[in-house]
Amino acid sequence: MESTETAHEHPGGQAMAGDEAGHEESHAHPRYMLVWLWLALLTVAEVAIVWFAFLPRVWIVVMLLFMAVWKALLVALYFMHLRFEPRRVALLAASPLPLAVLLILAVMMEYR
Amino acid sequence: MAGAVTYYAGRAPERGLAVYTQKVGMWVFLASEVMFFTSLIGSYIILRFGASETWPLPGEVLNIPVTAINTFILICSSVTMVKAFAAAEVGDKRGTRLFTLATALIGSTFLGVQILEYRELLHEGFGPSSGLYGSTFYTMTGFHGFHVFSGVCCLFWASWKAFRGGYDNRAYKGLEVLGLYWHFVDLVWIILFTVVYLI
Amino acid sequence: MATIVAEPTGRPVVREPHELSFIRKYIFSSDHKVIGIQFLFLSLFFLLAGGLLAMMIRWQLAWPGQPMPLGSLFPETMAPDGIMLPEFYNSLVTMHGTFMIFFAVMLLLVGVFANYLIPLQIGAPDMAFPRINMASFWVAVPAGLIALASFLVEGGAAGAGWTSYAPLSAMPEASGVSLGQQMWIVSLVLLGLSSILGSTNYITTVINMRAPGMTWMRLPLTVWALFITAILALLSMPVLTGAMIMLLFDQTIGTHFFLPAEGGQPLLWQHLFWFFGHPEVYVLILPAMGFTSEILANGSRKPVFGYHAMVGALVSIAVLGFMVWGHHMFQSGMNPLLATSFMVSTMVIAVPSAIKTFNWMGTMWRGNLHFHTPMLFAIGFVMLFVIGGLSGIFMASAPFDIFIHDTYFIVAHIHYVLFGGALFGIFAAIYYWFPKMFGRMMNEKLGKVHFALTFLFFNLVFFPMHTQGLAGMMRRLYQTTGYEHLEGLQWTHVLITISAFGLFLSGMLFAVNFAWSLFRGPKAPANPWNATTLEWQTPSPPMHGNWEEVPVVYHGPHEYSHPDVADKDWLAQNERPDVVSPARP
Amino acid sequence: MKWSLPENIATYGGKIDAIFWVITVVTGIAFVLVEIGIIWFAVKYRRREGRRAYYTHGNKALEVLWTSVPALALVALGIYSADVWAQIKGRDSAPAGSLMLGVRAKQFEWNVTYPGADGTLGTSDDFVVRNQLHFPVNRPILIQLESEDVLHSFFIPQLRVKQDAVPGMTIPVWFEATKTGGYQIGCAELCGLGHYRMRARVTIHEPDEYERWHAEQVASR
Repeated sequence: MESTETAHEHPGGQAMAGDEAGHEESHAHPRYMLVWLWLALLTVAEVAIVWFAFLPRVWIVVMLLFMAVWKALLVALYFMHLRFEPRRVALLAASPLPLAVLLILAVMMEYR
Repeated sequence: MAGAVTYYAGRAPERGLAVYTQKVGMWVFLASEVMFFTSLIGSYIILRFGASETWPLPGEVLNIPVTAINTFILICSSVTMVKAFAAAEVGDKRGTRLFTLATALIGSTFLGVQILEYRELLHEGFGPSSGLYGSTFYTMTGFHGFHVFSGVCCLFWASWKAFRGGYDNRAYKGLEVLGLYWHFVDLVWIILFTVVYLI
Repeated sequence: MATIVAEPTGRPVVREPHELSFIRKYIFSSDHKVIGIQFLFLSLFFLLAGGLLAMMIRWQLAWPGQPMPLGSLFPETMAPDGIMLPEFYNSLVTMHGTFMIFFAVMLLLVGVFANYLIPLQIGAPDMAFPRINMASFWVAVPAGLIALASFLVEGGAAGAGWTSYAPLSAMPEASGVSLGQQMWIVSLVLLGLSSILGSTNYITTVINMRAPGMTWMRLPLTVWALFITAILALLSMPVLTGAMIMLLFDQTIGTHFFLPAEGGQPLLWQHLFWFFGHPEVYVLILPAMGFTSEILANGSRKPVFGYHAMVGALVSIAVLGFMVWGHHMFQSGMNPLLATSFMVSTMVIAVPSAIKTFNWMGTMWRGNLHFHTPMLFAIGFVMLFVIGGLSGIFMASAPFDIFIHDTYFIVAHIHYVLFGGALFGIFAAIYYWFPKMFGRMMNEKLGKVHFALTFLFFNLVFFPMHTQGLAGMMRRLYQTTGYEHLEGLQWTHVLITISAFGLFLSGMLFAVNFAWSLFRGPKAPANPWNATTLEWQTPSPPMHGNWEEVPVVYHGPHEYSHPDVADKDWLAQNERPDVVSPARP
Repeated sequence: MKWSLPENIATYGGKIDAIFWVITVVTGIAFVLVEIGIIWFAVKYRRREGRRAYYTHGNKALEVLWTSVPALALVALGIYSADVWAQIKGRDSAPAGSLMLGVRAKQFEWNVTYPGADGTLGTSDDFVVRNQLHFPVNRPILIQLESEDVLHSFFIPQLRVKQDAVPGMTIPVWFEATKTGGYQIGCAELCGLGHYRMRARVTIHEPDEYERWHAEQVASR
């Protein structure tokens, strides 16, 4: 990802004064327009793959899932600033995902 | 441990996460939202997995180009949202006003397109009782739409606050927290669009 | 030995500048203590209501077809001539479970004590989001009212069991209940919302609002338990909400999620329900475990045995609790391979409960036991929870579960865990924290009588149900006569019912004690139990904002009989190290 | 008096009952130890003036011990149970040559489908008998369990068999009786207002007697 180089060091994780005001997590902003461009391109690519359907269906599904995760990560990491937050916030954000996967996979076993 | 007491004293409250409380709260709430959408999207995936032979192919029922444009619209609203926050953070009140209102309006556009899409589909006879496809489609997109609607309401309220100069480089947390919610809704839509419309 | 890192000074608490109006102070209050007490009255009301429904169920089971006392008060649609109809019986069973699980025990444990105790025990002036906290109460109230009102609508209240298995719950033509079932769903969706709002608050508060020095490993076990509980509720409740919405749509707008005629999957409901339901089981027991740990330490005048293991057990229950839901579905037609993996994970989750039990015994070992009423209930909790935990192993074994699934053995098990466990923990907690909440002591003598009678009648009611289950008695039967393999067992129903009336009456003793003490109890000192945690270091009841000055924490949570302290057998968490008189030179 | 499990007439019933007794002994020991321990501690360490509790935060060795012992016991029990489970309810656990019958539950009756004269289920000469399940002793029976409306649960206590009937699914249930006689099917899953009276007769015949009954039924239709 080209936009990563704009990600500056984030001071979070230390010096939490507990002060209500002030810049607790001031960081230079990533290039939002670049992220936006990527999201738009990926959306176009997704639709194109489905529209022309020149690949076997399994491949299409795999690629679509890959791109969906990619887009979701872009939003989470840059728009939701997870890249610039302390690691523990990202952990908190990701904590329900294993449960979600477990639930879906387990119930899918009913059809096996 | 026994016998030894280590003494500690400090002034600030202990903080488990080095971010402000409202943001922690929003992330915690979003964790529960993930599970809510898991139950809806998961049911869709499971039911579809069990009835894969009879499931309609992408584009057969739903209109992909219109929704692709709508997806793009929602992505744009995320960008304006994040711009609004960035403007507030540097104290650019004009930018904050502009981008907050823009986000609210673009979000409303998304909702409008979705309502038109529903009307079209219902007109074609594809309703919530049209098999499992209809059941899952309307429940998932409906509840996503409900979340967008709630977000739009908050955004209009935030715009009103921004126009009254409520956000600046010392008071931007509300905008950031609202932004987190808004991006989450966008993120869910990205997944939904792929899973429901394209696959 | 001890070093002071910095000058211990607390922060002054920001106070409301003016007096609040009555409405803002007692009705739409955002003070966590008031909200906790509001939840207390709401949930005790539902405890009483659920108990009354249980009495009616018991009457029918002991004397099927006999008119109930005061039965003539019921309308024709419920009990013509005072004789209960089967559909009314199903509603009673369903609503008894719903009231008790969702509105009594869950609200008592989480609504009352998480609200009341978390800020006080971690040294915070209030919750992280006081107004969201208020909203969480005022969403729970209509939820309760809707559930109550569903008895009055046409078709009666929901009758598909508290688990509301689809498709019975989704097909009004099969259950005979239409609006009642929908009201049940709406009520629980609202309650789920309340619970999610509350959990968000509790988790955030514990993470970010702890007083200076209140590190994770100095948190009282009650707070740990409530914190883990909140995580469980936060991640499981929304799944129920999603499932409920699908069920509601199946009934109202013609979707087919759980209706097999159009390809829907009834087992999907069970999976979603129990994905919520099993964490919910732990939501209903973990806080009681926390109370018990703390009260046992206080009564034994000893630190909790194996604090770290206790915390570890709580955390591992939280993780494993999400991986075992399928053990409720062994006989449901679930894929047998899936059942095998759920069986093994279920066996593993029994281990943390065993750890806790042994650590409770370790806490009592070589203590100096004070048998105040909370302590009695805490000991009762351990004794009965052990039975509930061990009987769980029978049904965790899928092959034996073939026989006892959906029998009275399960009914016995759930009541040993939820009444013998959770409710004993709740009684312990109410007797223990009542002085803090209302500034008055509860009557000790009456409390001890309440304990003795409850313990006796509880066992008389629920222990024989194990035997009934082993004889093969199915649950949720309107009457158990007519089955050859159950002949000669009717007298056990009579015994249970008479004991159940006794249990209800001993509950009334509690109600009398509660009401009397509220107005006439002797004034409580700030720290009547010589306890160590922070809430006892502020007046009873605490003022708005909880503290004159935010406390600074120096010690672990349960420092009783510390050898460095000579003149008393407890060391408050916020006692300044330089004022503690050392016993050793 | 009925203080324990009802009479067992199933070939695999012994395995189920054995699990019951194993668990009863294991949990019984734990139960007695814990309850006696609590009462003993309560008496022995009751409050006395001038005595001080022993200040300790725990004992690592002891805690490891009482974590690992239950863990080992429970995992062993899990593996033991998994084996029996696979024999009784595994996907293809039904013995070859089982007699196939169909049971279709609906509010509030059990409809049993028998093969007609050709002896195979699923052909046009099958016949249905309401609330009457007949089968021969000492022969594995494989039931195709279905439901018409809501969940029901097929429960014959003496045969140690219980299986939910789920609409939209056909679930195989097998068992083999070791004794003739008359028993009952009960419904173990709440299925509506008639749940309590959803019973059916079970008659287990000698093989030749079953053939006779079957022939009579075929002839009368």
